[in-house]
Amino acid sequence: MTDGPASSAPRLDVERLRRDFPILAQTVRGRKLVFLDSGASAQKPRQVIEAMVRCMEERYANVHRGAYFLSEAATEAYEAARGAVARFLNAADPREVVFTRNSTEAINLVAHAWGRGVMRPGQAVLVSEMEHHANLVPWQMLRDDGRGIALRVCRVTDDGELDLEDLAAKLADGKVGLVAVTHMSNVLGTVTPAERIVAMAHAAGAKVLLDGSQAAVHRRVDVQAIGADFYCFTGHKLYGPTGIGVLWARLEHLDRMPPFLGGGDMIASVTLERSEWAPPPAKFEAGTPAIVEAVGLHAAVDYVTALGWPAIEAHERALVDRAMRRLSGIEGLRLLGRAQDRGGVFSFALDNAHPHDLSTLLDRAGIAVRAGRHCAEPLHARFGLEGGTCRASFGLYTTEEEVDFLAEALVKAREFFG
Amino acid sequence: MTDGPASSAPRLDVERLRRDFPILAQTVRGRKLVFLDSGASAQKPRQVIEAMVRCMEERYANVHRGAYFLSEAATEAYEAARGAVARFLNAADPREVVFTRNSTEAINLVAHAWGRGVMRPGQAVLVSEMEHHANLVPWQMLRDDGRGIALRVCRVTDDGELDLEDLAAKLADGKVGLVAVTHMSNVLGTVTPAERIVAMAHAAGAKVLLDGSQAAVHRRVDVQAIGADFYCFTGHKLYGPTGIGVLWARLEHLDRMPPFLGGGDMIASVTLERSEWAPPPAKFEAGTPAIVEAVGLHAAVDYVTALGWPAIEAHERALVDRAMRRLSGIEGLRLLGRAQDRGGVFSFALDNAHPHDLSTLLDRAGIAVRAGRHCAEPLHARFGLEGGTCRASFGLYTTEEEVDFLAEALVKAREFFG
Amino acid sequence: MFDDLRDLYQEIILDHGRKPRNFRRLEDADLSARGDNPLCGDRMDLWLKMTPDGRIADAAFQGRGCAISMASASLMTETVKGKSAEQAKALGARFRELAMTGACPDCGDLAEEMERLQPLAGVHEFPSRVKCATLAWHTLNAALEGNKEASSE
Amino acid sequence: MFDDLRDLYQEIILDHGRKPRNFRRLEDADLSARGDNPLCGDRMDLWLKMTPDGRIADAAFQGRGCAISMASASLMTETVKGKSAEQAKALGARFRELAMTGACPDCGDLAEEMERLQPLAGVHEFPSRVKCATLAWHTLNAALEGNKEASSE
Ligand SMILES: Cc1ncc(COP(=O)(O)O)c(C=O)c1O
Ligand SMILES: Cc1ncc(COP(=O)(O)O)c(C=O)c1O
Repeated sequence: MTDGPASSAPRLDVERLRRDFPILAQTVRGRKLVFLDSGASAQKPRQVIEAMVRCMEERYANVHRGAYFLSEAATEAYEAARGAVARFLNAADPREVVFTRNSTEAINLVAHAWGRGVMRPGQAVLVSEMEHHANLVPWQMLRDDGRGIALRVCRVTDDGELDLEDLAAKLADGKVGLVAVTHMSNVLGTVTPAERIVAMAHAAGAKVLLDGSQAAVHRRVDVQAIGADFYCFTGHKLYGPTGIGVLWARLEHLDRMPPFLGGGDMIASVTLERSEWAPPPAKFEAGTPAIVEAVGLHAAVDYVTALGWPAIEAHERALVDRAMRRLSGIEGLRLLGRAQDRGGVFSFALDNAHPHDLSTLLDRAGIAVRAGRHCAEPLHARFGLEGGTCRASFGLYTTEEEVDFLAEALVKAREFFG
Repeated sequence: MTDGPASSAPRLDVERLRRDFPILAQTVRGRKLVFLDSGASAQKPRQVIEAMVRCMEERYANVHRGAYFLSEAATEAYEAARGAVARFLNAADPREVVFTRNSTEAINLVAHAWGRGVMRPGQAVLVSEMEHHANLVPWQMLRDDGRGIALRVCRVTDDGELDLEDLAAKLADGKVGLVAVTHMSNVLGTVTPAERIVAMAHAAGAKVLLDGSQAAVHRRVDVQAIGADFYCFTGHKLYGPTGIGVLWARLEHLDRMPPFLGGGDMIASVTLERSEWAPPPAKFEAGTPAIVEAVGLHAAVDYVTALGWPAIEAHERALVDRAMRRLSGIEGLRLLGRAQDRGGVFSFALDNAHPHDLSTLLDRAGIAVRAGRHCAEPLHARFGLEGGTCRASFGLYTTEEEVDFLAEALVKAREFFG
Repeated sequence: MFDDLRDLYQEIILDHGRKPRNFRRLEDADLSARGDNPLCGDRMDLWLKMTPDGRIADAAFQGRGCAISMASASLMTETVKGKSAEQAKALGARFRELAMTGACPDCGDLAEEMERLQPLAGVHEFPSRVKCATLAWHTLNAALEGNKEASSE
Repeated sequence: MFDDLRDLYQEIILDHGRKPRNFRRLEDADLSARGDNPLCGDRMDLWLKMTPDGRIADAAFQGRGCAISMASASLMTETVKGKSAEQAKALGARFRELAMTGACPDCGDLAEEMERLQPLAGVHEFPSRVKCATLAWHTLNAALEGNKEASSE
């Protein structure tokens, strides 16, 4: 042990781990690639790619269905992935982990099976102004489905934090059945106070779904400590494959929910007249699942876990501090969101350049940022930025030099547009 | 040109193409692997694996969202996959191709968006006794949803063919809004007369969904020639990745259908009050799609197309003839289904062995077959085989020697159980 | 070709599989349960007749399934007769260990009973078949605890 | 750092982007349409005033978008004035080709007009930006055909 927190904190060896990501070594239009769009989707380390290849080259067959060697091996690998995700979220039981295509499908699953199957007319769903469309549109569709379920929207403060007074006010009449809010904004970087939200919601008789699509990448998540009812994240943002996401829910909730999709593997018995559902999680996994992708997600979870959350979080804090300092100093640049607790996602607008023009410019410098409204139109409207913003988002492999390079490029871009 | 159809028919070089499938080279419990479960899920050629690896190592980013190089490249690859699938099915327009997780999700999508969104109370869905649960359970759920939509079931003949008289009778009152039947049975191998079904259904005012999960692997499919309204298949059975499937539907139908899942990428605009949907296919692809898997599916489609349907179909005919001859001769073996038009899927039961015991035995000989009811419980009940069957199903890489080996093993297995 | 499978399919298993003992309905049963293995389609009904002091006086079953599940149910009904509910449950726990690992180091106190169940130990090499062997015991537990349904899922 | 982008962002583009011409509402318009690029959030309203013999007497627009889309709309309104509906549509078809390929081999008959639109040719190197340049022309087509909505999706 050394003697101070600063020196004892584990550090990420970023230069070394970058070698795990083959894609980062390339040049783009003659410039070194500076990939700052991990918030949209992260790159994949070779450990993930290799796990998928091994699965397809050595141990592949359909799962849950065959009593022969390959199928048993594939089933074991698939269920081991479920176990790994359960540990990753500190779930009480692997049966609480349902594999979906992505976060979007996980939330739609809850909107159907809980929203239409368990909630009652007169109840409301409470979302916030900073939701990704994935956590807004399914609830609008539920509201418009003629079942008498209302939709409420919690305000966001000018600093880009959840307005907890407004939350309390909107919970007060006890009609909210479900609070569905993001655990980290994909635009503002804001990390929301999950434990407090859960405590407030539970006190008002509401369940809580947390959209962890961003949070699970940047923070250690403990669903039991948070006390959530539903939690979801998406594989491709966690350095894992596309085509796989996770819904975690308390077993008692999954038991109460009717199934969402019908088909093979989700039934206990089928006659032409009726079907009996299998117990969770099978009940919610109709058809052949994303087997190879589950194996890849397992490798991704292992990869992140092996690096260790203290090191990952320290690295991210350093990047966030650097970005705050460098970006705040740029004339004519408006930064969206100044939350106390924030992760490595920064959205901004230049006073003399449209975000699309800016991102084209940055692309020429090899810098990949995203331009638009980042699937959060209402939030952009809230801040009067209907035209959108540019967003830089960081990953494990992001370096402080890249942050500096972005800042320099922004200064030059402003000159360019004069 | 040579002078006769026999000699001019292209042949598959099976020994050579087997080298494309790394997994087939292994031994299982000390025996050479004889993989006869392609009907559950097929193995992947290295061309598919390599396409996925290249995507993740060289050209990966989220699609449709970034105006930078990698995202443009990924979007191009994703949309090129859509184009390849459209050509594979001879669709009129790539916008008719919707990517789903698998066939199961494709059918559920239709059950929600067409069944709940377009069909009217008093109408019926007509399935058959030989449906996979994927094409039965979603319709049962629709029937039980309180919308006044009935479910009818077309009989199967003792030979395992669709009973077309019964089909006509059940269409006669004009109340059937949708006929949803398999294009090839995953138990009986029966290929159903798609064009005739479509003609009969259309004459009776019904639309037609064909479940092509098996058919698309064994036959060239031309959705325009068939005249279908909806067609689906699943990537993992077509030598492609898990986590991706396809719904094809006529554009005019997709235009009429409300969306199924809500989220990012499927909307034209979102305010807190309401959302406007994007045009198809985006309307039906909420959230980050299975990008890498779409690229892999593209490679799979190319692989099959390069081998050529005439050669693939000739190979399959040879295997089917061989299997019919060899399996029919085994004492005490009951073969399910004797359809005129059939593909390489054989389900059978031994008189002195339960299918699970039999499959365990065969596994010891290195033979992978599936035991159970193959997600077709009603069909097994129809044939009085509630205990299930064993199923051997063939792929591109299946050899006549493997068929012979299976037949010999079955003879010995019957002796074993005495 | 299948010689090495004689470990799993010992003659006694095949025999109990073909001619299961206690394969009948107990009309005056005190306890009963239905067991299901949705994956295989195995299904069984189990009936128990209890003595006044809480021992299993008679056990019988009916159902369909593979040789392993039928033999396991057959052997179970033979083995649990005369046992108290506690003893039968303890035996079931040990048997599940045997079926999963092939061994049961702590089985000293139930050595004799475990000896009779030993022919099923070979199933541990076949992960997807373990449930066939344990279904009967899950169903027994359910019956003893007053549940009507058991599943080996 | 960005010198090679002067091809795309020529001074004339930046100028029209910053100070779009004909950026106003036409109160007495004969035709109008709204154009949307849902991906970018670009949106514009286009108004046309026609002469009795079917030529475009005046064209004006309002909206929001990037420099490319504003400049393209601005240049378009300047270029189509005095054109018949057919001519304007033909021009639009050529422009879309220019924006997608960077060249327009068949543009001989419209050489003069295409010359004015040439500054936008650089967009063809940026696949995701082509739609920004063509949105105005899609909207023009919609207006001329009596549709109220256009989308560059
Ligand atoms: C005829 C048929 N339909 C549907 C399915 C379901 O396919 P998936 O599990 O990929 O959704 C299958 C295969 O399992 C099948 O054989
Ligand atoms: C906060 C948040 N929620 C939901 C999503 C949707 O994730 P996916 O597209 O993988 O379903 C995203 C990312 O796009 C996100 O950032």
